[in-house]
Amino acid sequence: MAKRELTSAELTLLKRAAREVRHGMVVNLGIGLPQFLPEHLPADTDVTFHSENGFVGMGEGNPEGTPDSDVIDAGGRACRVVPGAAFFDSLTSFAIVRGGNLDLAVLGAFEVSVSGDLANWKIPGKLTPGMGGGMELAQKANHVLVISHHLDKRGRGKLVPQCSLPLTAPACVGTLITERAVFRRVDGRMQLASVHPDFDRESALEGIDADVPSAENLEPWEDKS
Amino acid sequence: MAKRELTSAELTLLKRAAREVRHGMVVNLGIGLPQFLPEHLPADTDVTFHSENGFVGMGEGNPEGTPDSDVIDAGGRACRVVPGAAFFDSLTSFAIVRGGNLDLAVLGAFEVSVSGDLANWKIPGKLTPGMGGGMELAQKANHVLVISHHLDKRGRGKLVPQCSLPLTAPACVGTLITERAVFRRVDGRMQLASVHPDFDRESALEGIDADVPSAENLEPWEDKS
Amino acid sequence: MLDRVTTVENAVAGYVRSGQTLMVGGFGRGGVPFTTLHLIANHADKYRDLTLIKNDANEPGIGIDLLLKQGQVKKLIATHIGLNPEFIRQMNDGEVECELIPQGIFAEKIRAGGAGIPAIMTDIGLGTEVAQGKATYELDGKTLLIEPCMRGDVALVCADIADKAGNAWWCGSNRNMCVVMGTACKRVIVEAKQIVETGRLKAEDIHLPSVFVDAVVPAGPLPHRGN
Amino acid sequence: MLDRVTTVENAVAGYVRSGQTLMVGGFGRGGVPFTTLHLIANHADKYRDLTLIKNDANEPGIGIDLLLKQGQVKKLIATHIGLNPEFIRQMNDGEVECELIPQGIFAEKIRAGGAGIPAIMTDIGLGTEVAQGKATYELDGKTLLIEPCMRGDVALVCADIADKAGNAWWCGSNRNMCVVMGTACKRVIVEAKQIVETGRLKAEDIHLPSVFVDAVVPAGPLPHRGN
Repeated sequence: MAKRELTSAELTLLKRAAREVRHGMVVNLGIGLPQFLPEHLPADTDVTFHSENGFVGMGEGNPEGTPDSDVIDAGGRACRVVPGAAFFDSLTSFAIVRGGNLDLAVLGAFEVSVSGDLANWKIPGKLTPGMGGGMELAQKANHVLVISHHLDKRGRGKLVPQCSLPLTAPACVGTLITERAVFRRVDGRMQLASVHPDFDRESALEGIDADVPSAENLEPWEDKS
Repeated sequence: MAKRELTSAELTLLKRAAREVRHGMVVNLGIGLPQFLPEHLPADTDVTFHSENGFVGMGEGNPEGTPDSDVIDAGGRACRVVPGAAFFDSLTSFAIVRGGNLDLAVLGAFEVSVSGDLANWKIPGKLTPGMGGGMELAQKANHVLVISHHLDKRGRGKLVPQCSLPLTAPACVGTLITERAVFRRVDGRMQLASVHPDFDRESALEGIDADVPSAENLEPWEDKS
Repeated sequence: MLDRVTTVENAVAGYVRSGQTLMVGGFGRGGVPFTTLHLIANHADKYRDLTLIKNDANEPGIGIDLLLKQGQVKKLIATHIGLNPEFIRQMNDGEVECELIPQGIFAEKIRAGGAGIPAIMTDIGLGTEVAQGKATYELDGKTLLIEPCMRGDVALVCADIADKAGNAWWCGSNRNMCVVMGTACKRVIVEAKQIVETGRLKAEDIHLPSVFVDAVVPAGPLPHRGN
Repeated sequence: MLDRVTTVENAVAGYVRSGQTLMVGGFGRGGVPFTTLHLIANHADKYRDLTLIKNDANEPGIGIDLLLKQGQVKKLIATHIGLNPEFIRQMNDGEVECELIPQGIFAEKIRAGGAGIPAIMTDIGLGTEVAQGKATYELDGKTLLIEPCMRGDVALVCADIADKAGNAWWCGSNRNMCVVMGTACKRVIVEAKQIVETGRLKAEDIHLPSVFVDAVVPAGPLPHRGN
């Protein structure tokens, strides 16, 4: 869907994230890493992709397209649609999101707090592109899955005690998946839910300057099959 | 458009009402007498009729139609559409009305008060069909034209000091046309604006138990042409 | 895309329960899910205490009148009931509760429910009995009525064409309240006069996208036409 | 139906004035009225102090960026400006005022303006800086933001097909904000890639009905494509 070489860490977290997507779901993919998710889904998983600029049934990227093509995704890239796709306007697009018909939003993040707050739209003075549809996706998708590298360039984990950046939405992240671990919000608090076989609990919490409890029973990383 | 024999009084008031319709207007016709208006318009008057159940560009009645036909008017009668008609849902239909895109609503009335209040939807204990789209048409059309017999069966005029019946909307009627006279709301008060040549001012105010001023210059009843 | 085609029996048994709020499409006869309503009326013991949200009360003997006259309905929320004198009598005698709402606001309250808008403000009905008892808000010096959104448990609508995934299209004036109701309920049953392969409807021309729809069922003959 | 076809010169000269609020369609490049914007940019002295309501700020060198860089715009109301780093600089330097609104609420505020709804209530943005300074209302124990409607003087949109009366249809993802903007302004100029005889568009499939439209003008070649 998107064009660039993925690192092995990215491949790892994308494969794990693909396991969160269930047959029949309506899914919105944020710009960036989430756009690589479709190629990691099992072939028999029927997922309907929502593009907030105005359609459901988004298919593959259109290599013959240009930014002037009649079908572009929310990031401005030409793409295709699958049979059964429907085009609509921005009203219907966000009615789907706010009305509870978007099963899953897969988003990137600058910070996720231990209470599930998400900051991914603004770095004051540095990055001020506007929230676009991000606040609604974060606040209203039935489940919000954040995928991200475990550590940022300065070695800090994405999971923080409290977001220092402006929030996209409070208490919205249901699941955070990195190349090392899966965290899930349970009773309003993120907890460690699964650890990649190459890591132990300690390294799954590396760079996280907060008290993160572990689930009573960790989920296996890989499918049993 | 509708099927029944019109009385000569009805023909008179319809012909006069047709003069209020201008080229290019978007017009909604209430159920009953207003539905006979189109056949009295000059052939070169391009008017777009709005049907609040979901289209603009309503044409003639469809004699081959039934109540199960795919195109019915708001009264449930099969009708045709003209080239350039557009079908939409109830939301868009009333967005047109409330948003200021309906130039004229032609309605019937039980009572019109001297301040332009309209009562045409309910007679408590006797007639309780619900307001349908009537309140929005009365309140939000850019101009509300009421057409009506001058006197009711008990010899009372439609124009009353104060409505005794539940209001459809307050201070909404712009023009009232009967077979005897035209009344217009000026500075919040209905005044006599034109008198049919067969009547004098006194009979134009017959049955009206209220002080109705006359316009400084009465309009001619007929077109000059 | 999922294939959402099933039988009306399965769809109703799967989604409809006593005590629910049902939104029912239609204005006049167009858009009315006659087949689905007929089934619910044929199981009057099973589906009771319903709240119906429908533009009108249909005519006597068809559509929701079947449910009304059998006592399956505790409340009807509508805009106009003038074509059903029998229901007007029921309402005036207090047999069934009836709430009447101006038609465009009726549609907007449903849209708000579907679009995740908890309430809208409007001046429609100010100075009339419609405003009585309603909360108000002063905005820029003007008094406005607060109209909370409406949502339902199940939407029942009749489309002219649906594809197997549930994308739906309406002919002429049949669309009316059907699309907006299809956005505002937990479950949506689209009864379709014609069911086509997914992908056959032009993607730009779809009125109700499949993501809102749970079941597509074939419309049967119109009971009141005797065919 | 009236024939509303005219030239872009006539339409702009007839309806657009300095100091107005213009709603401009488009998300990315689809739906952007490049021809109309180009004309307005070519008369930078004539059309100034504009408030633009547009989803994004276009890319540098095309669309509304032409107006932004020439100082014709005093304020932009948008949802996302990430593709125009030059405008971000203008905004951060205080050269142009910019108000950012969550995308769906941006659309809803415009819809409310077009549909005669003075305000809506929403929970979108609660707990974020979007909520700062906004009026709130308690509904059923929940705090909601009050979002007043937005209206404009003139809407400029680009449709794929329009008929001579002004009925318009959009291809693919080009529709975006165009339809709703076309309902919310005093005047509406539809720039169309193709203009057909009135009656050629299927009445059920029209996205923006002609009653909202004041002028239909032919879209020229895309300036940024060099054709």
